[in-house]
Amino acid sequence: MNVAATDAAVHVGLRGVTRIFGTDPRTRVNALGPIDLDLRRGEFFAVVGPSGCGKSTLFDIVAGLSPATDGTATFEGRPLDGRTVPEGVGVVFQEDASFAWLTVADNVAFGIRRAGLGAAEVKRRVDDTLAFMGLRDFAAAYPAQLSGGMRQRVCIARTLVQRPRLILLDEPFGALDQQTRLIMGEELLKLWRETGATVLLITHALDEAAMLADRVGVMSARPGRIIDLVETPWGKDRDSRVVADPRFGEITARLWTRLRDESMSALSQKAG
Amino acid sequence: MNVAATDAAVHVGLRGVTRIFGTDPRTRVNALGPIDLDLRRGEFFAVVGPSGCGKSTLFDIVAGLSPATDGTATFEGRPLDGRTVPEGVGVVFQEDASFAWLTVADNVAFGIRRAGLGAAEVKRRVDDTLAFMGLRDFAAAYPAQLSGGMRQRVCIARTLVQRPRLILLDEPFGALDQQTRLIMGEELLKLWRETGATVLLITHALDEAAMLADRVGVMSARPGRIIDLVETPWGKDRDSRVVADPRFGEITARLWTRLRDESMSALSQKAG
Amino acid sequence: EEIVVSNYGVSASGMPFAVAMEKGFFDGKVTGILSSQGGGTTVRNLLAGDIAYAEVSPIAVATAIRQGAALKIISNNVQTVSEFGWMVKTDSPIKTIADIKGRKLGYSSPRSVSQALAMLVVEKAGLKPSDVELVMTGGLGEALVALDLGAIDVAPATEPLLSKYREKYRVIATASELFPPMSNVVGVTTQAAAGKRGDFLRAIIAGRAKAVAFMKERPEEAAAIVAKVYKLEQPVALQAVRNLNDAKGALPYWSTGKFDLAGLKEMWRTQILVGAADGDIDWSRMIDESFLPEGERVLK
Amino acid sequence: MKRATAIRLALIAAIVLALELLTRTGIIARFVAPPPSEMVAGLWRLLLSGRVQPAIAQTLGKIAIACASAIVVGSAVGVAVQRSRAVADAMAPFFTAYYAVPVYAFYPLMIAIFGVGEAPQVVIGFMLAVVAVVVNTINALDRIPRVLRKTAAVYGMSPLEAARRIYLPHAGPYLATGVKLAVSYSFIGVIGAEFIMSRVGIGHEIVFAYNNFENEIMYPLILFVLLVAGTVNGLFYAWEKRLLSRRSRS
Amino acid sequence: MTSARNNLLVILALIALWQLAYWAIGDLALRPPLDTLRKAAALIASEGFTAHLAETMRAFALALGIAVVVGVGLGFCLGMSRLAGEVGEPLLVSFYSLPKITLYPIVLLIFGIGMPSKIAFGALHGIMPIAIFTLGALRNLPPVLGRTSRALRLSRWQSAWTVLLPAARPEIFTGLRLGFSLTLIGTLLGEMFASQRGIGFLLMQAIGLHDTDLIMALTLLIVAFAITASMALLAVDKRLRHGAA
Ligand SMILES: Nc1ncnc2c1ncn2[C@@H]1O[C@H](COP(=O)(O)OP(=O)(O)OP(=O)(O)O)[C@@H](O)[C@H]1O
Ligand SMILES: Nc1ncnc2c1ncn2[C@@H]1O[C@H](COP(=O)(O)OP(=O)(O)OP(=O)(O)O)[C@@H](O)[C@H]1O
Ligand SMILES: [Mg+2]
Ligand SMILES: [Mg+2]
Repeated sequence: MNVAATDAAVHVGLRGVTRIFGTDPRTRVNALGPIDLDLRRGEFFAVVGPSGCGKSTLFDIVAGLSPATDGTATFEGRPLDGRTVPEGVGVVFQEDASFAWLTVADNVAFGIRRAGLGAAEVKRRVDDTLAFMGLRDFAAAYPAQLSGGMRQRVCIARTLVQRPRLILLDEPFGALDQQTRLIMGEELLKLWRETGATVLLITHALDEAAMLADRVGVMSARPGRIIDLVETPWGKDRDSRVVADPRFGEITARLWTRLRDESMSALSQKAG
Repeated sequence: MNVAATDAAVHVGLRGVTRIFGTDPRTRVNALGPIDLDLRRGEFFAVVGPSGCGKSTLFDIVAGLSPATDGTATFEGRPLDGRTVPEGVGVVFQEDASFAWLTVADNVAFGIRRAGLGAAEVKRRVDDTLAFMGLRDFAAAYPAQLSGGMRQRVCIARTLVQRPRLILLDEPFGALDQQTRLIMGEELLKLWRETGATVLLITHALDEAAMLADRVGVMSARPGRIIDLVETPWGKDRDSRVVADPRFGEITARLWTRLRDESMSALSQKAG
Repeated sequence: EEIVVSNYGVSASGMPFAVAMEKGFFDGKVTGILSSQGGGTTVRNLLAGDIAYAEVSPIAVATAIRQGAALKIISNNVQTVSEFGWMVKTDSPIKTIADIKGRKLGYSSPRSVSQALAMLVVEKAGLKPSDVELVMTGGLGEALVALDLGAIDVAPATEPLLSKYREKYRVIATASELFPPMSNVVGVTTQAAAGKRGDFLRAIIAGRAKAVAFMKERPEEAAAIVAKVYKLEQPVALQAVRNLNDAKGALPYWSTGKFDLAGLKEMWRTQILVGAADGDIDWSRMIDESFLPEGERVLK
Repeated sequence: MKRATAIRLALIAAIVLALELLTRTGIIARFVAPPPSEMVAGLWRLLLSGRVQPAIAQTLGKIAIACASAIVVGSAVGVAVQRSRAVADAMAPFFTAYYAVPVYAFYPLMIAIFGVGEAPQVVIGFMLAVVAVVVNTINALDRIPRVLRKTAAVYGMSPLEAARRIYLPHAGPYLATGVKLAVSYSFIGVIGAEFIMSRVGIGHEIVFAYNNFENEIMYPLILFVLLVAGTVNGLFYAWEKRLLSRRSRS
Repeated sequence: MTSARNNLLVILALIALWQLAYWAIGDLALRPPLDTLRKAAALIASEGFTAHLAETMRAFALALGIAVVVGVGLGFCLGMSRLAGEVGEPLLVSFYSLPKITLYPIVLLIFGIGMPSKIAFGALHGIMPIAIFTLGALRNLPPVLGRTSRALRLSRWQSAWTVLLPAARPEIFTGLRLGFSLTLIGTLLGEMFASQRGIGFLLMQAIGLHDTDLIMALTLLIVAFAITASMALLAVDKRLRHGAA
């Protein structure tokens, strides 16, 4: 089911990746896999799947935040050790992870300042990123003064300013209402176009996945496997107007059908 | 813009309702209205609107949880005083309000036990409600052992067991993923059909509103007013399959168009 | 170099050290006087603090030595309990200790000197222990409050508290009128210091003796010094110094260091009386007179 | 959990062993502290002799009264104060500064108010513990989600009923910190007060032994206090874990 | 602004309560607020008071420094590892239940008489509340902050210093406020065992001579100091919080 790709084009490679939580045979949880998946350099890949299917588990493995129980995961050809996040990977979590004690500008500068960049260079990069994320007027504000969506933008900016080659987002807009989500989605697309980074977006909103991604991976109920890979026909310069395209309805319908059964089975699993 | 209705048919009546927070002229917030709206007895009414437009404020006024600054709000012909929730009104909040220290059965029994019902009657009603909400196997579980969706069902059950004539729901599925939301929506429809209660549902998911409600009220950016009232053509026995109906696309498109402008203006308000 | 004095700045027993310090009688050998809570704490401070000399109650020293502490008693600093007195409210019908029958007599804390003396007062009044109710108050300040409240009828007090409150209450008896000499405070050193620091110890005893003499000769000047160190009004300090100088009895209150074995034994006996001590002890084996002037050595 | 207990016991054993070695080899003089083995033996003998049982009963009784009333009164006051954010904020600095009051300087005042019995010690234990409970109750109630307050309103509950049926049960696990501090402070308060103004009680026995250099009595008694405090804390710790486990996915 | 006014109101209420208590209990063991204030002013102006104050402050400052560093450090050690917390916390809390006076012989043995043991005694009182609050604060931090540290490739030490510490600061500050008061009282207690000057010495003298005026004046000064510090810490915390709820 996985689309083959040449080595150089493969940015993230997963081969037979599984994850089991716990050691006690009675309580252990088969959370993920096996998963075989290649993310191509520069592609926008979205993952959808029922609640609890292992999306965040997969995310953590790709980020290098936790190890696979079996199989191998590589980033730019080098294996991930499951303890360190490699240089070049930027991570945005679902939860608000902005630093409440720092201004927006300091939040954004946090990572690159540590990396030892000169003050002028830090300032230049931070200003650019803030402008790009529409946060310029809030450089001196503290996160508590911002709305939830703006705080999430701060977290994204803090990641982007490091110029990651791989951007990982775990339901970054989960806390926002649908309308705001779509607007944020457009910004994300703009960003992706301008940086040329590879993006892995985990979401539970099917329309979001259909509109933003080049390819959408559909995961099964736990233990999550990729049960469908849907390629979208949009060009690089797409925006939220694709929702008017009749093919958009087709794609979401396909995703929805695939998921309805999986969701049902996930719900009954939870009950079990 | 409001559809007139005869007195007996009017379950909740709002006339010129506004809400202003704060007294200091420099900091006070015009949060709502003026709103003129009648909820008909037995109808399923949904409210959509951009973030921060005053949906929850409206909700609190209808529930009797907070007073209108101006105008009058009535429930079954009697004015709401803004301090007491009248008998016959059931309220479900967006947030998880299950009692973590009680089992599911005790959670559901909480209200009717307080009202002094006999033990046998309490048990019968609780068992019925749990069965109806698909929670029978979890009567002895504590909320923490349930998924977010199931906990929300516990809160709904706790409200339903009191047999309210008016059910108010403020984004009750906000915490759930889209697939699970739709399944929950179907259960809600079933419930509405069986009890004949009036339902007021606040949501930010347009498809949810379009699928579930008889009428959808669209609110403007703050101070929220009803800028559109959309009647749906579905019969009482509808379910999630209506999403396949071409009229469904029309309705959501109309809602989306109305809201996009409002969302934009709400977002810029937040930034200000 | 510092020395430790129990309840310095509070209890009358330490007054000579204030005078000696102020008048330079220690020839600059003592740089500071640490005030320590009495009894066990003073002994512990002496042992753990690398200190050569402490003034403390003989009971604490004897108990410590019995438990294996390497200490030597080198001077007998206070030979009577004259600082004690008993007070009643001014309007009280109690005139003498004979009137305490059926009354409540206060003491500070269990197994303390004040408890022992309270029992002796009852004995002295010719009463049975059951004739008087002994009430514990926790402390001497607390006893005065209890007296005011009527929780007790007779409160014990010590100098300079006694002088301070002489106006407010009426003194019905002082210890010096009632009891034979009892050695209440001694000077001690560690065995290690006794071996090496002889000159220092001799200087302290000599300086203190000089101060005791000075207090007798020049009570006003002494009282001025005491008033400053003890944060007292000058008249109160003077009254306290005078009372203790002039207390009647076989021995003076402040001794120059000379031992009174009978007084030590008497003190031990009172402790047995209140159940704070048991058995006999041999004081002479704990005493080292070699730091006293030749003429003052009475045991050998 | 099991592993933690095992490590904890091992740690205690290691400390005891180290003390045993230090005292046996004389690095710590026997006059200062006897070996732990002798402390345990001493405690055993002391308990067998029956001499200290009344003292123990007295003290534990006083601690129980002080602690229980601190918890009851403290949570009530906490609930009352927390109802107004402004009041709670205004009182915050005073609650913590309260612990700087030199209580022992006010024994005369205690006597003036509570007389010369055993009551002042209970009061001192209570006074130390109650503020910790108040502060913690406020902290715990601050965490109550707004939705639960609204839920109370939906049921038309009076403030009292809401506190009893919703706020306090919800805050239960978070109140545990306050309860733990209340236990600590009632121990400290009651025993500390007994040092100075009691005829009976563990505190009195300890201070008497202290002054008489009876280490073979003093240390066993301190050990006993530690054991009792440890047991009580352990019970509360277990209770807290049970409350929390109900509220988390295992 | 309003918080300052409210604080003032509380102070006025406390003073009123004090005056009422005085009227109820009388002169026995209490002095009225005004007299005490006068006495306190006289005490501050009195000769030698600065020497006493300096002595206590030196010990207190050091004790507080130690209590903060050790308390926060201990809290971090136990708070950053679940296992360490489970092992250590019950031990800490039980040990804390012990009246500190019982530890005097041991402190004396280790630190000797004078300044070092005074400092140790003060620190001993303050460490535990600071550690307990730090531990609790870390335990309640959202896990996403730890994950963010890792995503930013911070070392354990960098994460503790640049992320966890600032994030846990509000609760740590509560611990610090409590620790401040307890360290202060601990230092004074230490001075009461053995000293030749210091506020604790003055207090001991006042108790011994049943000098209620002096007791009240000293207590007023001590408590006023603690309240000021507590307010200052609250204000600093508030400023650092930048309008967060
Ligand atoms: N540390 C863990 N220990 C045990 N089980 C775990 C752990 N982390 C996750 N799981 C389990 O693994 C499964 C997958 O979890 P995961 O968080 O990856 O799901 P998800 O797809 O991200 O769900 P959601 O959409 O709700 O975020 C779940 O059943 C979860 O309970
Ligand atoms: N107690 C209050 N005091 C001051 N302003 C308030 C208060 N409650 C709400 N507001 C303001 O009133 C406006 C409407 O709030 P409300 O919660 O009703 O919005 P909403 O439509 O429910 O938003 P959301 O979709 O985010 O839930 C917001 O701007 C909010 O900041
Ligand atoms: Mg997830
Ligand atoms: Mg809302």
